[in-house]
Amino acid sequence: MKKRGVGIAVYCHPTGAKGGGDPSQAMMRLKLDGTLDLLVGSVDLGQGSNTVLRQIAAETLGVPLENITVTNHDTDTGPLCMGTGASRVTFMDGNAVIAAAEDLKRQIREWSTERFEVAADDLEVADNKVSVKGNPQAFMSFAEVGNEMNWKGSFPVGKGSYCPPAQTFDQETGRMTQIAAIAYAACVAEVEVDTGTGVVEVKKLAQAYEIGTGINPLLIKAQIDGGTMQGLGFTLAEDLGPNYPSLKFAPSNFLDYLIPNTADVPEMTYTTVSLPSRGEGPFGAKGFAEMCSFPPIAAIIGAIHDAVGIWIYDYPATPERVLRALEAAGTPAA
Amino acid sequence: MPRNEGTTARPARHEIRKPESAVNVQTETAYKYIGKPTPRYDGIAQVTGTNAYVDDIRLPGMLTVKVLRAPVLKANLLNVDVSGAARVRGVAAVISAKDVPGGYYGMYGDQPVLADREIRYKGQVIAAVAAVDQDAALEAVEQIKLDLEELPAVLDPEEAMKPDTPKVRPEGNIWSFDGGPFRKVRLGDVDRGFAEADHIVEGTYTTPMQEQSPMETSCSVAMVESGDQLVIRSLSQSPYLHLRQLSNVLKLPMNKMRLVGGNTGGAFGGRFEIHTDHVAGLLALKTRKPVKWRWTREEETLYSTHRGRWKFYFKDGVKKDGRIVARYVRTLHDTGAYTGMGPYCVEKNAMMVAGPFNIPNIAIDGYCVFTNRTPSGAMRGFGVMAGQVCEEIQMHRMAEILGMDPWEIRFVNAWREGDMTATGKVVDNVGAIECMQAVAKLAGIDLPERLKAMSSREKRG
Amino acid sequence: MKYVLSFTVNGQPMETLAEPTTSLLDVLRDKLEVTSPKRGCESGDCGACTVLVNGKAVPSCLTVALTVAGSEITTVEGLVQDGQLHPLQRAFYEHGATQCGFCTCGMLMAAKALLDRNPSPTRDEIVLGMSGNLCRCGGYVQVMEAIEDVAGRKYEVKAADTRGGK
Amino acid sequence: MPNAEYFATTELREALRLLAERGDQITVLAGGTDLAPKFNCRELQPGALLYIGKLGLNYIIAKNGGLAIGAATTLEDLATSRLVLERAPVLAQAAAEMGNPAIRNVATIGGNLVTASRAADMPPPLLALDAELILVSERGERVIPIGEFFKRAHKTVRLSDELLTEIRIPSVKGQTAFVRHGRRKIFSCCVASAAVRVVLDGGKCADARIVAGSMAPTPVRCLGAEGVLKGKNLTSDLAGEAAAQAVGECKPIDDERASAWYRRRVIKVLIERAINQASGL
Repeated sequence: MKKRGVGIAVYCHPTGAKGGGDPSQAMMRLKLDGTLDLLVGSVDLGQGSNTVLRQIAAETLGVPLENITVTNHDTDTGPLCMGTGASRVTFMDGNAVIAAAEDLKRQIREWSTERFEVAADDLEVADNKVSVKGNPQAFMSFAEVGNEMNWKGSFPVGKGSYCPPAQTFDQETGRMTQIAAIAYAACVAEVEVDTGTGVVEVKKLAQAYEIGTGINPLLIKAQIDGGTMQGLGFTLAEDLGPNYPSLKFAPSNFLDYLIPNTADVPEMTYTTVSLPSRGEGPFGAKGFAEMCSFPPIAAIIGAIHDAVGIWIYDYPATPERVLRALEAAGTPAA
Repeated sequence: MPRNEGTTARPARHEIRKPESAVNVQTETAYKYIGKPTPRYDGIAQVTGTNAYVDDIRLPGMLTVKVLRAPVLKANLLNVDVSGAARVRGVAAVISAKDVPGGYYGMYGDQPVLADREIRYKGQVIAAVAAVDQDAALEAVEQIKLDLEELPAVLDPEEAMKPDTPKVRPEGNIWSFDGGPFRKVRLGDVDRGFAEADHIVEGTYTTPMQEQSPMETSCSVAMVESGDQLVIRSLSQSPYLHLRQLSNVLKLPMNKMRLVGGNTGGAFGGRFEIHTDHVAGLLALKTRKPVKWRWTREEETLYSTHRGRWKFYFKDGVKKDGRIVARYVRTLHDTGAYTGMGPYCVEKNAMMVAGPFNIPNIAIDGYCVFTNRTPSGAMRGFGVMAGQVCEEIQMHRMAEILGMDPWEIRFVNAWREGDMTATGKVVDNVGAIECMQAVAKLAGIDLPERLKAMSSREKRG
Repeated sequence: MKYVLSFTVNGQPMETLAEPTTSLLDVLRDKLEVTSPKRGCESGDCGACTVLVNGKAVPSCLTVALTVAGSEITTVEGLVQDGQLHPLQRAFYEHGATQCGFCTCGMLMAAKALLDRNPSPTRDEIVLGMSGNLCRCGGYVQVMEAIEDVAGRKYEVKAADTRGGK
Repeated sequence: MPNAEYFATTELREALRLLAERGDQITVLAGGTDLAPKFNCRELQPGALLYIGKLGLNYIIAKNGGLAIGAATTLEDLATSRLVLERAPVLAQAAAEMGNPAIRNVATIGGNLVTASRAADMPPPLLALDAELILVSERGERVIPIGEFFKRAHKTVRLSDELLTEIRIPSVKGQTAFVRHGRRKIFSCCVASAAVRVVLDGGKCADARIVAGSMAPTPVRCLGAEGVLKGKNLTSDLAGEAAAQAVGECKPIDDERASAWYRRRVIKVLIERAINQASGL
């Protein structure tokens, strides 16, 4: 027999490392032809950090996206990054990239004062050029600026760093107030429970995220889709210790350790929520990548309860655990 | 999905969904690039198969690595005899603990590269071979002889906490936070809160060990360049932390090492620990040849760090109207045989385990316990995920016990601007209520007007 | 004992030596430097090594190399024609159907086999056709949307350029 | 060090000669889906491989109202063959539900039978269809009812000089159903499966086959459960009674995929569902 149920859950997730003190640096170098190298220390693990940081750099500096090359993960040339994790790269590296771009803009403006015979504050860097405020005819393209600055003795490299202050837990109260932007999510899950086999099929997921400003909708969707699938695996199937604590039957391959595939994708919808004020992230962005795997989990467990009246306390909610709980509740398999 | 037998009828085609329509992301029109669905920077390289992953690197004279792993959970390692292995044709180098020049690796610096005197978990690496090909390397590994004295192992964290249980590590089976056995968080007065409560709701939950399962298994290519610089093509998601750890293990200054990477076939936290860089580096230094060590899927699944297992005991004091007035959480994290990221996870868990809810009285005891399991590590949302999941299920159960709608209890307690986390952080830019309202709308659930009208910006009166 | 293996890889006749127990995956990657098929599990459980043998998708790690003597092998390296991306490559790029990209080449070959046989598959048929290709980044929705998009544009191997990207 | 020999003859006679001469050293290779992972991790290092993919054993033909299927026929061919869909739909369904499209393109029906895994997907429907297996050697031909083919897990009655060349499915009466449970909706190893054939005479069950897969070292034909159905009016209640009887005939084990406890419960449900489905209840 198949029974349907609905469940909900709400979550919050902080950006960055526990207790702060996790630095990120960025460098932007203006080249002879006006194109730029963006150097960061974070790693593109698939989440798309290079793409996002390039967008942030292009926006801040006012240059075309394709004029920026991103180089990451070479410890000889790359700047420092505490690590690509804890949902921190868009936020911490992003802020460092903004600082580097602003630094480069400042250098360009200061260098250009002589050329235009105005104060640095009267110059603006935008649209791939430096120009005199209020006099758009007086400008130099980035190609000219890059050529001249480099050949005439300057080294146009913008540097930026960002590091939230470090804090330790208070020994007695555990007080810890260093928590960077907190993102939010909520989920409604609809499941179908087969009371004969204990199989739970997730039919529909609706999710809402509050992540500050979204930098790249394509990558946000990828994080939500992908995180959701990892969350589904966690909820219903994945367990390295199925006979915990015994090591018996520990899975060692993808035949026994089952991660979700295309057939496990439920009908999914999302929306994002906009708040009137934004925090300290780049353009108001919050870190949220990790959180994408949370929302379905408790919503599914709640939905199982709604469908067949049982609570599962040990996860994943495997068919066997569901059947055992049904049997304990006096519902034999059918 | 069973196929339709003997019929060629096809269900109607799905409507083609455009990429931008499926997710409604708030975008700012003022920006040129921010908020725009820009395709991936490396997207063309990915779809043409031209972006090189570490295993795609082939260098002239490159050696292959295979290792001997511990056959038991816990043992004294009396002797490792590699002489037979070194004699196998095609073997360039065999290393064991005595060949490691420096100290330990890991976020808390307690893990030996190659097991030295003791084995703490099954699969721990004891010795490594670099050879001309996989078959020679495997044959050599078979020739390594071990002299072991097997010892009783501990697998269950509750068991591990008992005083007479064998010690996983000399310092004991419980991590010390500020000299105490657990990370202590105290907000308000929980005892008074429980006394005020109309109901006490308890619940115990466990979450599994989850493997990050990146599609690319751990892999390093190490070589010595420019005479004396060790270059490692790495999957690391924290190259600088790893550079520091490698510097300690290899006794090389940081300018004599260079980690190169940036193209990783998935990580999800699994690349926060060094898995292959250290051994590949040691063998490259020893042989002065390029060396590749790639794990099999079996090694990745069984012996890489994973999301550690958690156990949570919740005790909530709640009023009839749904207000939670006190919450006690005892968390137990099985960090495995070495520290890994265990204490970090327990502390981060303590920060968020009470969820996005305003609870005036909170007590949390967070334990990090050692067992003879593969060390745990980081995985997506490490520390936060397991705790909040169980917390949300506890919320659901509490609503049931109160005879309250599961939405209602969350709205009643959800953070407002100016509310406080368990560790005393005053929150701003709060969006829990707004997310619930939005998701209800999306799912076609008509919430009561009262809940629809709520806002995180209305401070708690 | 090594045996001569003659076959065609992406239209090029190839000849190499292989042991009887060597997989097609190992021959492609280690001998011929065709590295788009990836080693994800070496036991047929992940699909990252999917290639076409005479137009059919097969897991190259489960295929004993010598058994494909005389066959035509197609990998992602063979999808780009005259500098033009295959419509599937273009759609994967535009839809953000790649994340870490490790499964992508296997996905593209499985998708090509699917569309070659059935140019306008339903969502259920796509689910089935791609069920052997695991993606831990979990981007199945975008992969399926990309395939649907190609199917909707009337699948044919031409009309695409390599715009965008680096 | 690997030093295997490789034979890929197109002549059955030549293959049988090789098996007669040195069958005990030869590993027969068909699709390779079971062998290749063992080669890849060096768990298996055979002295010689005999590839049978070129022997012309990839065929599905109509024969005596039933089917003759070459041992090297791929699962994809089985799953999509109009003949199989018409005459042995449970077999087509079982083939379609096994593995994934790429694996089905290489895995063969013969390989699935000879490997004799506990979790094999082909045996239950073939048992329900009273299939016979043809083993050929230089000494001649043996026709083995599939029920007598499996000795224990990974062990069959095939002798080292014999080759499984054909699977014959006789013309059988009745309606069939196959219900399978794996840990993932699509593409997973079988945890338990049920193949059922019922021959109805009016509302009465004239004959029945009830087979449980992955429930013992070899597929289990549940004779007791068949007895419950035979001669009676087929109702849902009777199906449940037969399924309960079948559970007692199985000997499930705990393994990586499920516990014996779970298998016992789920096989009852699967058999009940299969009987209901086959008899249109």
